[in-house]
Amino acid sequence: MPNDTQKISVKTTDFKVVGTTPDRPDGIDKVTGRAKFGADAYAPGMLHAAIYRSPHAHAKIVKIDMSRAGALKGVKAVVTRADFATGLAGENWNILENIMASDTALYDGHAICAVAATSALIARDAIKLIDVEYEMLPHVTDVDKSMASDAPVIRAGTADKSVPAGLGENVVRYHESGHGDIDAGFAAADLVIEDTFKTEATHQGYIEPHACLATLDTDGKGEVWCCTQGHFNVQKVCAALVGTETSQIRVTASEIGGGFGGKTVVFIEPVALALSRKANRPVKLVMSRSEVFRASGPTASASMDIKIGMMKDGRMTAASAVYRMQGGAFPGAPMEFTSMCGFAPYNLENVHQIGFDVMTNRPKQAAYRAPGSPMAAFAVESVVDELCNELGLDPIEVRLMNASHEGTKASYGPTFQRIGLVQTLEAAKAHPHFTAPLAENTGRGISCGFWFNHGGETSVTMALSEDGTVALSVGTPDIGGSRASMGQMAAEELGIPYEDVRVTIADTATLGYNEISHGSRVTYASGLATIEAARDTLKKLCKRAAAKWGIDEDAVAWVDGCAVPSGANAGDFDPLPIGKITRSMGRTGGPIVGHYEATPEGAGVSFATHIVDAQVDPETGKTAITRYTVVQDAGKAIHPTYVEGQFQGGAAQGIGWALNEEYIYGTDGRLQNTIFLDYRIPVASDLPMIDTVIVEVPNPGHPYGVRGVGETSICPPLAAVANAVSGAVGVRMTQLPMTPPHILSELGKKARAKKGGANG
Amino acid sequence: MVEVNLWSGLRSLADGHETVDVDAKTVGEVLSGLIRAYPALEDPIEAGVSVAVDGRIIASALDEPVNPDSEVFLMQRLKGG
Amino acid sequence: MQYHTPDSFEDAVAIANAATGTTRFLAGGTDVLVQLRADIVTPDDLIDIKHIAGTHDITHNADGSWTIGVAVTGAEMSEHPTLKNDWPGLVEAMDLVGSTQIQGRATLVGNLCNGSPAADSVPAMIAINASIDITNATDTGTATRQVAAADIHTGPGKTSLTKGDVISAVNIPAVQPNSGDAYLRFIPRTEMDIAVVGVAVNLTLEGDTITAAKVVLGAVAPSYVTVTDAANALIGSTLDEAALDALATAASAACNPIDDKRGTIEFRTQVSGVLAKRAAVIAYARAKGANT
Amino acid sequence: MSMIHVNTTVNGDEVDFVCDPRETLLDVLRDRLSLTGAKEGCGTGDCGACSVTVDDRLVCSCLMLGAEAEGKSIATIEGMATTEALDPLQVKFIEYAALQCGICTPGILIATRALLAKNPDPTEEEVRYWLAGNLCRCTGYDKIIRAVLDTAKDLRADAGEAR
Repeated sequence: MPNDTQKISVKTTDFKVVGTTPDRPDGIDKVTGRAKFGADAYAPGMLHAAIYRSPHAHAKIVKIDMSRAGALKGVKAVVTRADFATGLAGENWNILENIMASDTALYDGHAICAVAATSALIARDAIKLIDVEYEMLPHVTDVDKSMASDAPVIRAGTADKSVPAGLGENVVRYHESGHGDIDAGFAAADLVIEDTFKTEATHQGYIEPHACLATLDTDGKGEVWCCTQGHFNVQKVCAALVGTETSQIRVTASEIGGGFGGKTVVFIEPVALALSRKANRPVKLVMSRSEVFRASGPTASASMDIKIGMMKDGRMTAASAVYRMQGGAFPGAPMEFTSMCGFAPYNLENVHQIGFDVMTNRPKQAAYRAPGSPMAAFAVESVVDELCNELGLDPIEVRLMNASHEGTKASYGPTFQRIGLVQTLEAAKAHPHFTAPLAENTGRGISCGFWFNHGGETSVTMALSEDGTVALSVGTPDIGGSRASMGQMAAEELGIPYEDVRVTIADTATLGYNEISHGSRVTYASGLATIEAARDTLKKLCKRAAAKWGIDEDAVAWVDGCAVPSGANAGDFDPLPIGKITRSMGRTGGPIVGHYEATPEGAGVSFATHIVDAQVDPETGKTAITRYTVVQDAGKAIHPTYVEGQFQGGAAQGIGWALNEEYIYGTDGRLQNTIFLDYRIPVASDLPMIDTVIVEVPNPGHPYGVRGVGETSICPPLAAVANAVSGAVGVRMTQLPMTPPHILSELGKKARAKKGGANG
Repeated sequence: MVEVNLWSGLRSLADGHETVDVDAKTVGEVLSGLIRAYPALEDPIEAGVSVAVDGRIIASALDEPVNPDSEVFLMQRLKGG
Repeated sequence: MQYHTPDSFEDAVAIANAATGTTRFLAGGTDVLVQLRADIVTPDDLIDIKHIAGTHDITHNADGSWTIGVAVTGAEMSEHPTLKNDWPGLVEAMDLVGSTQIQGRATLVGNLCNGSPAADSVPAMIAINASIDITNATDTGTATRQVAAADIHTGPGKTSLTKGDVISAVNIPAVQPNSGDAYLRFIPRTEMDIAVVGVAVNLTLEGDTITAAKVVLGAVAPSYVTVTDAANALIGSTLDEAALDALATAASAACNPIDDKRGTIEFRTQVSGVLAKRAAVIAYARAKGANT
Repeated sequence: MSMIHVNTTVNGDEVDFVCDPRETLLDVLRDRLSLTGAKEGCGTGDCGACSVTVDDRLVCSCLMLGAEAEGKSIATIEGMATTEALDPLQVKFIEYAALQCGICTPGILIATRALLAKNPDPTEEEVRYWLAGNLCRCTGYDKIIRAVLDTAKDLRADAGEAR
């Protein structure tokens, strides 16, 4: 199969369905309230669960007394860590430790025990009756402080072999990459700028809290309904954590109310299963919003040193970076991706980057849309902007001069295949936004961004109905309209109307393994799998036609939804439409089902260039985003409207990250902003319309040239907004978020420095 | 022989080498050759790696061909959002 | 939790006085329900006052004053055809509380009694000398006393209300000729935040000269601050640059804020001066008859 | 804990239920009446996913007690489409891709319908401020705002023709 895949020629023109914008198959369900999300499920006899969470940042659990809670009328089961599997190792141990503490509470919100009761109110009341005795331990939540030699140790001995000697116990993984001679490169530069940047942790902020409904019988068979980006992963993890066989747990993915990486992780499903096993009843478990903020997986926070050398004409001579990434109380901060992405847009002869994965007393970080990349882009693109300012150069021309292209040795090692960075820069340059006049107190920021694209295990089944319509089963939860794009690709291949394809997100008992919907992989990998399954189906259809006509199957081709004789000696037969073949399939060999199971190879990478105007009130430090343009390479846009939606959504999230979103920890190590009132994601009145330009430079690894688009859109905005704000206020902003108090404080420093300078 | 570039975290498992030469005609032979040369590499390779062959990211196809002059990088498997 | 729906203030007072545990009154519920859902406060007795006659009414009295029922929502205040002509600052302050949905439920009295020093409508009420009717039991039945809006809030989470006190109306004075009020707040987003700084200004003019002024700050101290120096900076002026600067200086000097997740001491102090100037400009224009 | 018996009207139908006094209207709609179209995104009135109208007034159903529904008329997303057709807003939201995950969509549709009932010709700014209490994390709001403005335009044109 991989060799077949490699041979696939990329089709970029003459599409009939691909590139159009049909209504999504789940549209009516979602506008009528009928769509069933995680918390919308019900089962007869269902109990409601609640989780008791640590109020402390770091504390030894001396004693858990659940006797009062267990005695409350209506409480049917209680669980602690003792009710889960033992003997786990590696990441499964990390996951279990994160969702149910063993002997130490590692962060504010860390789960310690849980109850199931006949109503949600009783479950909540029971939580208030749980008595836990703690022995307080010193805590640390800041990445730089956690790296210090005197920092409280989160878990000694966690570091892997990659970590050089002499670093603190909380540094648990290390990355280093690059090529060339950076010292020589910096020495050759006309100007070298070096600066330090910080970003706070943010949250994916999906509107739907984690929710599940689970049943685990005494014979080890279980059912889980949950909102997840990857139900096959939930199946695997749940089975391990509750101690049963993977195939005995059937997981159905509900509609998912946003994920952005945050629902690639398992938090509550094993807890509901363990409670169900004890109560012998179905258990529903829904996180509250404050639980989501305290105890799901926010991003890493970052502390970064960037150094770039440039010639007067704008040519970069060398670049180096150190990324210190805080990932909570477990290993996993995405520092290797931060390191790999930062300088990826640039064709550098001399480049070097180091990443540290640092543990603190915070929740275990999770992926958030291009995990690790936006922070790197913020730091790197800020220095590029500053170099352009200092040297009086145009920010797009400088980026064009240094842009990575096909054949460039990437900053992280391999050589780029065909990529579209230059095209996004050219499109940005040509966009009217780039040359529009600027209002008072307004700055314009430019930034590039880079993210990978992922293949991953993928299974797709395509079953034909007797009337020639198609039931397409895919195993990647639809997180943004992917049912539509799958339907389009199926219809394109089969030559049938889009409406004739019904796309279902199949459960774990129905399809082979599917990796999580992450890494911008769905349209790429499930799309490729859908195309391959359709081609498998066509082969079978052609075979039936060949049998009917009594000719060789190689002499049958598929054109516009019909089998036709192909070649000079095939004979003369009328085209046989799909419906005619399927009508008689029971008598001509049985059901016709196409399928594909493999790991697609050849995922492309994707670049974007964003332009933003930000107006800052000089008296209050408040920023308004007044204009925004996203230019991104989609390879091939299957459903252009949904591609635009991904661009706009990523930009909006990046604006929030840049301006107002942050995890705020008190000196007690507790999270202070656990509701949407104080975790400030952009509201409708905060944003302008977001213009989009879809660039299409085909990915050679996909039959239609698709590149994943979901994640790259969040990479440039942090830097683009920071560059715009820095331009507006005349101060380089090196810390995110750029809240009004932060901006006003920088303006005050600038004014005092100016005054001091004038006096001196 | 094919020159395989290791990511930094693997180097301590391969006597500090940044690159390792293995006798291989496919991606599968690259991986098995690495493990033969440095058994400590087995764990991270089993845990999942991607192999970039001339810039093309290969996540699982062990029969993907590799030439003596191919540029080969071992990369950590992607975790996206 | 017992849920009560009295149909008179007398009954509400009786229930409140008979209650032995935690008691809360329910009008819009936009704070009470948040605290209930988060298990911060679960009242033993919850007294819904919306069934009491008159609590939904906005009444323009013969003397020009206004009586606002305790269940009147922000949306009803904004939609009232003439209230905002008299007191635009008050109406816009209430309108800043929360979203459209919150406006459909939230009330002036709830905003006041929640005990936050950052409520938007409270500086506006204090600036226009609003008063509150409080009904409670006496030896001879129930009686209602009038208390200045300024005297209700005493500190974070604290009010001067005592057991059995039921707020039964909000009294808004008649607007004086050539007067204008305004309220501005600072939030990091455009909507949906709690004030980091709030400033209400109420002015009366003779010709171009300010003859009376009141400046009230919110969210910059443990309680609301009526800044006499700021008012004095305005009185006698025509709102020239010097007066505005003196106003800003006085407003900033009156701040006694804290550093918290919403803002810093430095920021609150500086921005209260900025907003005081901006609010004064709007109030002045309104006093001059501008329809802003 | 004594339960409360409540008579009310939901989407034009008379219904009754019993609830704990602590249950919110949202709890009642979802758990007692099986109307799960309104969602709990926050429980604090900050996200708007639970938006319904009560006596034609837009509210967050998470910030109202079930017991308060006595004698009221409640409208939820489940009642938005008529027996014959989707509401024009629903049609336009699908056409414009004004939803990605769809969790905020019921609340935004209910809120938008309330806006257009009050103001058939809103400006972009008015739409944005009206919907500021309805968080959407997927779309960046662009396509939502466009769908609302375009629906309003269509409805005004229809009203003009009707006259």
